[in-house]
Amino acid sequence: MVNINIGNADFLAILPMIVLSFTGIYLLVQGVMAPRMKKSVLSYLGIVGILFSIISNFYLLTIVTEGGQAFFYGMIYLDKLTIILNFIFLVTAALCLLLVNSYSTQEDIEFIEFTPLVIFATVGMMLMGSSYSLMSLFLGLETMSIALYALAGFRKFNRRSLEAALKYFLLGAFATGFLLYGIALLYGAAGSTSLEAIANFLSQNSNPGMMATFGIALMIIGFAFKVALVPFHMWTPDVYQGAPMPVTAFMAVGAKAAGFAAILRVIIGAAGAAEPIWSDLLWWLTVITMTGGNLIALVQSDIKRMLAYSSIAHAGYIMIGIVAANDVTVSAVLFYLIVYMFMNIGAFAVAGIVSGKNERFVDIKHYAGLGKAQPLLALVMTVCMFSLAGFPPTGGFMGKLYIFKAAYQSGFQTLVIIGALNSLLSVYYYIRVVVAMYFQEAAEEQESGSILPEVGLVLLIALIGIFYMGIFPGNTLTWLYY
Amino acid sequence: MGTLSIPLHYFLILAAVLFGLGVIGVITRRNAIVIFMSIELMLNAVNLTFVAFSNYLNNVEGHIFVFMVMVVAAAEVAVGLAIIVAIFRLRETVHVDDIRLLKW
Amino acid sequence: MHDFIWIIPLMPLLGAIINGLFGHILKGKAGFIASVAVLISFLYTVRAFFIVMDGTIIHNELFTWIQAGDFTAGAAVLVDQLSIVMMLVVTGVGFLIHVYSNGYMHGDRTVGKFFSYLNLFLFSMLMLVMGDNLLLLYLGWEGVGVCSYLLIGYFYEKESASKAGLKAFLANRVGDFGFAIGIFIIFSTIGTITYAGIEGQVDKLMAAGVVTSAALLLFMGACGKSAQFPLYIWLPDAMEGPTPVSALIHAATMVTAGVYMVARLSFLFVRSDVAMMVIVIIGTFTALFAATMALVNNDIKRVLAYSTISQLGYMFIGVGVGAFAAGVFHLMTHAFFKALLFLGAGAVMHSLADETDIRKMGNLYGKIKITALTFIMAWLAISGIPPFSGFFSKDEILAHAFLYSPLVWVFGAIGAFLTAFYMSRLVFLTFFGESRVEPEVEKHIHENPPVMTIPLMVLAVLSVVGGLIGIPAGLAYLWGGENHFANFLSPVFANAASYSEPHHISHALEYGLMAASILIALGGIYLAYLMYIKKAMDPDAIANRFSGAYKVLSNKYYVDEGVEAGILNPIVRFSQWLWHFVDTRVIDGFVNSAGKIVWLLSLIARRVQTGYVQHYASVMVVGVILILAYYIFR
Amino acid sequence: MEMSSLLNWVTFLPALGALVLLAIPRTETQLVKSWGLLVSLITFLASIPLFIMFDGNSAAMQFTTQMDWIPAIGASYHVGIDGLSILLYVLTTFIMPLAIFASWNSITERVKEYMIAMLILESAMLGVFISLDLILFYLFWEAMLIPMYLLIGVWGGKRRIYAALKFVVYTMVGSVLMLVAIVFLYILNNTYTGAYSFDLMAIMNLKISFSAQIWLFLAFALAFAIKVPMFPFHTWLPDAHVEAPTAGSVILAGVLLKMGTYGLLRFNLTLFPQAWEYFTPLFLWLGVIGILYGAWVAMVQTDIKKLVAYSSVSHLGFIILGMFAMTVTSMQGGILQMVNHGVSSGALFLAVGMIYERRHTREISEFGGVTRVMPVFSAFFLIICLSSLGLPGTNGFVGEFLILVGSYGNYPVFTIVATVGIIFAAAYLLWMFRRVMFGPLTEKNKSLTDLDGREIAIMIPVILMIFWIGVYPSTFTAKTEKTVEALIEKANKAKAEMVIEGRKPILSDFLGE
Repeated sequence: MVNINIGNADFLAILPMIVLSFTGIYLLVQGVMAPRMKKSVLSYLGIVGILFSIISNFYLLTIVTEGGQAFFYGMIYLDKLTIILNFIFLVTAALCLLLVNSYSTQEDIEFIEFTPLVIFATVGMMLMGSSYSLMSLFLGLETMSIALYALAGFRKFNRRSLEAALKYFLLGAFATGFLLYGIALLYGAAGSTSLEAIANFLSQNSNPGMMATFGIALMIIGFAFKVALVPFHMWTPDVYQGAPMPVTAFMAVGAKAAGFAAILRVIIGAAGAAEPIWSDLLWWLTVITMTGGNLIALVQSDIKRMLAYSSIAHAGYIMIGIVAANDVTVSAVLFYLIVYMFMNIGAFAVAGIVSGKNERFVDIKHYAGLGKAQPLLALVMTVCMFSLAGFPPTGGFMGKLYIFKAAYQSGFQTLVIIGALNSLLSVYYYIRVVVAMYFQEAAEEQESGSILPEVGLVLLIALIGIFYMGIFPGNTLTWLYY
Repeated sequence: MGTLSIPLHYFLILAAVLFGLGVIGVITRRNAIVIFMSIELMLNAVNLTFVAFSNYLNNVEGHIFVFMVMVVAAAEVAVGLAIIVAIFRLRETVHVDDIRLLKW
Repeated sequence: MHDFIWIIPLMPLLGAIINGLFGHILKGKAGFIASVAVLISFLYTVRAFFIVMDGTIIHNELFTWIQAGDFTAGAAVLVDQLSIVMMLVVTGVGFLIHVYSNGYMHGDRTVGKFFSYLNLFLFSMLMLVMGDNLLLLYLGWEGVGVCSYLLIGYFYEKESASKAGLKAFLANRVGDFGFAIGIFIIFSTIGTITYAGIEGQVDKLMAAGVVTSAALLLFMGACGKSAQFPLYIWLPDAMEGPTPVSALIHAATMVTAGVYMVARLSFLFVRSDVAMMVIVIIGTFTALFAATMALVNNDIKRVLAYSTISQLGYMFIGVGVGAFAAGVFHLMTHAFFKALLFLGAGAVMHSLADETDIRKMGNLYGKIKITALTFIMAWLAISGIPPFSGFFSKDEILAHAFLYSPLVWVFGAIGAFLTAFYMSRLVFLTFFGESRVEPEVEKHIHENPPVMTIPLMVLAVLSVVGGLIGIPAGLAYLWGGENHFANFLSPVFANAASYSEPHHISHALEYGLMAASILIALGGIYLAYLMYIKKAMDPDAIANRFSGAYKVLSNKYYVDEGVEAGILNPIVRFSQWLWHFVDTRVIDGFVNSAGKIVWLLSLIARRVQTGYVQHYASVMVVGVILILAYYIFR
Repeated sequence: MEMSSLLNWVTFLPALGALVLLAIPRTETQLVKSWGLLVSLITFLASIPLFIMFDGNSAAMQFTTQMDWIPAIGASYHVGIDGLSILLYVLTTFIMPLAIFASWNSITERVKEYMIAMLILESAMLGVFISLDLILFYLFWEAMLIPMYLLIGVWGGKRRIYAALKFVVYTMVGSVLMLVAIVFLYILNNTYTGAYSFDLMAIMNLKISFSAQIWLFLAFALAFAIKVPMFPFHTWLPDAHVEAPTAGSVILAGVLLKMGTYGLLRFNLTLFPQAWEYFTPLFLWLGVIGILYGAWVAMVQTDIKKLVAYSSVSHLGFIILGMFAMTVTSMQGGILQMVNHGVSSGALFLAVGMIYERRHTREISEFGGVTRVMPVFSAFFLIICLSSLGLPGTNGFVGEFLILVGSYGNYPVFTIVATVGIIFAAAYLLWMFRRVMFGPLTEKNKSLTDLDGREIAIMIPVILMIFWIGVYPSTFTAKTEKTVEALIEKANKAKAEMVIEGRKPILSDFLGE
């Protein structure tokens, strides 16, 4: 009998996930068992669970070894990258949950299962972030995706939400098929699904044969879908527009960050040695994504679709960091992801409030005169827009600067120039929102939602995050270096 | 149990063909449920590949992976059909071409 | 030492500032303050004159004005014989004109502003003549240009006056363009722009072969300022300004700045025969050209304006042939009698309710006796009748011109004849013959107040006596047998004289030329007498016979219209084209179209998002196929 | 107070003032306006000791402070002032109070945001002139963009949004490429010296290959050429000026345009001397074309502000000529002309603003005979026009003459063509002056009132500055003398190397060298 020794060190490694899963299950049960309970309490409990998970994540920080260590026989890998990724996912989930209550009061429908689904999706993301084998990666990916399919269609009696869910589901499953086929081929070539084995296999034989190449290519396609690189981005605008606002925010930030976590783990981590195979491909995907995302965003009038295309464009900017693939890549990508989180959460929070009952006011012209009507909201939105556009004092600029610096170092000057020109192009549609808010008068009187304290907290965190990363990027950067 | 008499690439080619059929099914068919069935077909093609490799490599990881895939596929079916049922209840159609509110 | 010298230019400046700031409060007294300021600077000029008389040249530097890299220009004053003569003329005549203006501008609404500009003009003119380097000359140059712009356009309510002012400034600016390039050439070749410095290294200029171009460009500046052909077009229109302005600026001082510059840089001009020849040619041509136009003009001030251009032509002939002293001498005498003529004309206009058309005057001799008498003296002086000053100065120039080339003397003589004729025509039509004045104007023709007539009388004396100090050697057996004026200026032109061989005039030739010029003058007067007094020849008949020539002359050779059509309109049209086509259509077009292209692209790209799940899936599959194909064929 | 800390104080005082403004309630417009004026006045007064204590005969950076800002990437807060920036620094503090005081009555709605934007703009502009770290420079450069954009966009005229957007996009195009160049320099510096640093002083003594210099020079030059604006990139200026409020135009003409020329000197000349030499003929051509083009197009304008805007294109063409002629005299003239243009054009816009406040139109045809009803204004406006067309005795002449006399030595042909420009300068200014101020008084202008105390208080310092520089310019030229000499001597050394490498400047055969 082979004795499998999984000691408590292994469980310690995945402590945050465990805590979160228990919270999720508890909430599910609580929701069903005591229907009389006020629905908003559920999300507060969820947030408490997340806080506990963050505390355990801090604890992990103390015990993490320098180079990182594999647990569960090479299924889970715990290193600083995992912990940082956990932070990103947990903070995103917490911020989205904060938004839920104001959204649910606005739409006056109960959200019992919402919080558990969000929490399970976060568990999936954390699993992806800490995966050391393709199997755990696949499991994490699917847990997240399925939870998100359900979340996307959460407003059962709204045609748009259901259509979004259907499209997301069909295309998601379709893309997972490709990913799986890639994993299978790679497994065939490398002989094992553990990333370490794959890394050794690829580093040994420089020309790994057609099967491995196809494997890597198909996996890239699967990730490209998840991270919404052009031409696999088609689902993003429709799903973001259809899904409820907090879900869109969660998808835009959480799912994308998880996608990049997977890319960091697999492409940079495992397939680092096979760079000549995927470098050119990713180079082209990045260019098309940035240009396509920015180009279409120019003509968007719906704020959610515009933010969808803007997230596609930003995926392109992050990919510049990935394409650079040198020692600075990981910290540059992480820095950008953090700033990306603050920017988008802030933007979506404001969009949520302005959109009013069942998301009527989502056109940019509905933002006219916001500067006068709600100066605070307008200020946050302006800061987010300037940060998304990449103006200096904001984090967005610093994020782009590091990404450009990383790309420069490994000789991708043309990519940086295209990136710079794209961010110039993006200035137009970001500034258009600012123009609407400050320079144009409100067409007709539209009652915009009142700002609940939680949403105020989210706005504040977003604001502080953007400026802190903008003016003192040094400390976050040193913290990221490992 | 001796080595497999059928060479590996036979399986791979079969799996590739199945996968291709699944993809064509997704693109051509109009009914949501049929699309979903062709996606399942693609997943099974992948399972076949896994089993083939696992046997060829003589290690068990492939088989385990197949189990994982099946579990996930089941979960997916549950959620997917729930969505399709919800749409049908609201729109009395699962014809994908009618579900076209979100565009441009 | 001699720090007092700075008082001369600063007093008018002080006067200008006081009148400028408090003009509207001072009202009447502004004229008094201005005149006192000029008087003080005149007295100090006289004091400086005595110092310079006994040979010491005053040079005093207040501070370094501009210093950058190796270019330095000090705010320094050099008062030698040449500048003291000019200063005497400027402050002397300037003072008389200030006194005259008190009367003439009596009752004007913004008299403070007028006297402030007048004083500012005197300050600029004094800086021009007293400066010790080209940059101060340029300062004075543009300063007087601005003051003439302001004073010509003084009656700004009149469209024509403000247009004339602008025309004057732009014509001057064209001249200044040449002047500036001249300074650049000199500076870049020898590194200094002070007169002494240039004189010292003038052979370095010769070596660099730039003397001619520098001289010609500087002369271009002189043409602009002294209204020589082709830049004379602004002077006739400058008559729009008040008459004292015309007298001071467009007769006595500013227009002579060009002659002063050529005289001051005599050592430079002399070294380029080409430049000297050009000066003579332009001087002669302008003298004749302007005289012809003066023949037919009926506006009293415009006739005098053309006569000024013509006399300036003579001065340039003088300096052109190398007789710098003669040129400056004619400049001085011209200042006296031309100022007198203008002031006289002003007095006539003043008493005839600003009537300028001589065809509506006549027989005024009896009514305004003092003005008439002084006017007649000036007329005799300008026509070159001995012993009046005009004879001596013009004859001196013609004598030297004869030596230079007899042809120049011939043209000069014709010019002198025409001058005598049109001046006599002017005098006869204005003061003699039957009165053509409208009855109600005639009723209250009155003699002008003493404040206007006294300056006339003083100028009349000067016009008569002025010539004596420059009597040519031949006649000067009474006063020690040599030309006092020429001797006085000789040290300034020593360098020029030493370079070009001094040509001596035999006494016999001198007397012959003198006799000839007297005859010409008398002939001119007699011809005018026949036409306008005795009516032996009817001027209108002649005009009809030569109607073509008459029309051309009366329209001033259509030069103004030519310039308008030939130069100004094409530039304006070209700029219009530049603005509308290049700026808006090309550059902005390019920018906006770039924006539109991007917009169109994104509209197309947007269409890809059809909303059908099938399309999304198929796009993905196309992506997959492309990638796999890429890997297969890589 | 030690000088370098004073420099920091003066730079960030306006920004602090803006923060304090946040506390003042929006309704207290009078308090807001006077606070803004007070802050800008204090900043100006505090900048005067900087000017006085600045040691004219040393070319080194003075009052420098160097602190770590982002150690991770080697960006440091490194500021200092030398001959190039001292004059422009004090010019900025001099113009701001005038601009704020000029917009006393014309700005009525959102006064608080207006004042905050103005004060932040001042801090950003001051920062640009003193920053010696590439990233810090870029930060201030972009930070200056936002308030200016708001000034034009919110308080501007009818087509303000188009003009503001055009202004931002034009500048962004340039500055984005500059960012790329900065990062490239950063990498280059790292490869040579191993240290990660954006410090200008470190990058200055870097040996950059000729081909790299070419591209970097072009990237920087594009950003600055748009700002100057040089000939082909100037079309944003007239729109921005016409639509901007009076104070916006004053600052835009007074200071923002100088950042282009200052940048060319601070970065293009010091960092890439060989590329500078290589591109000199091209820039001389563009400069001279700018002079004539600006003058001619200005002549036919019907809108006074557009006329003055195009005149700025012409004036800055002179400055470009002065800079690229590479003699101490012409460079000194160029720098002084930057200050002169700041004063003269700033004053022109103030004057135009005053008559615009009264008649709410800028069409020249609408005016006529205004001197009759506004004599005091007419006097001031005349002096400003004369200073702008370079009348000796005023500031314009000193700068222009030095440029021309300095550049004649090296490039006679260009100088002669440029000197033609002074004729047209007189033409378009005095032609406009005649049509507006002289001529018969039209009916509509009868009711115009002359300048009040406030407006006269604005005009007097400007007139004093015009005559001070005109009569005694050495107070200013003495400050820049040594820096310019050091700059040119360093450039000539680089030129010598270039000759050895046998490289001829672009278009040099057109030059008839």
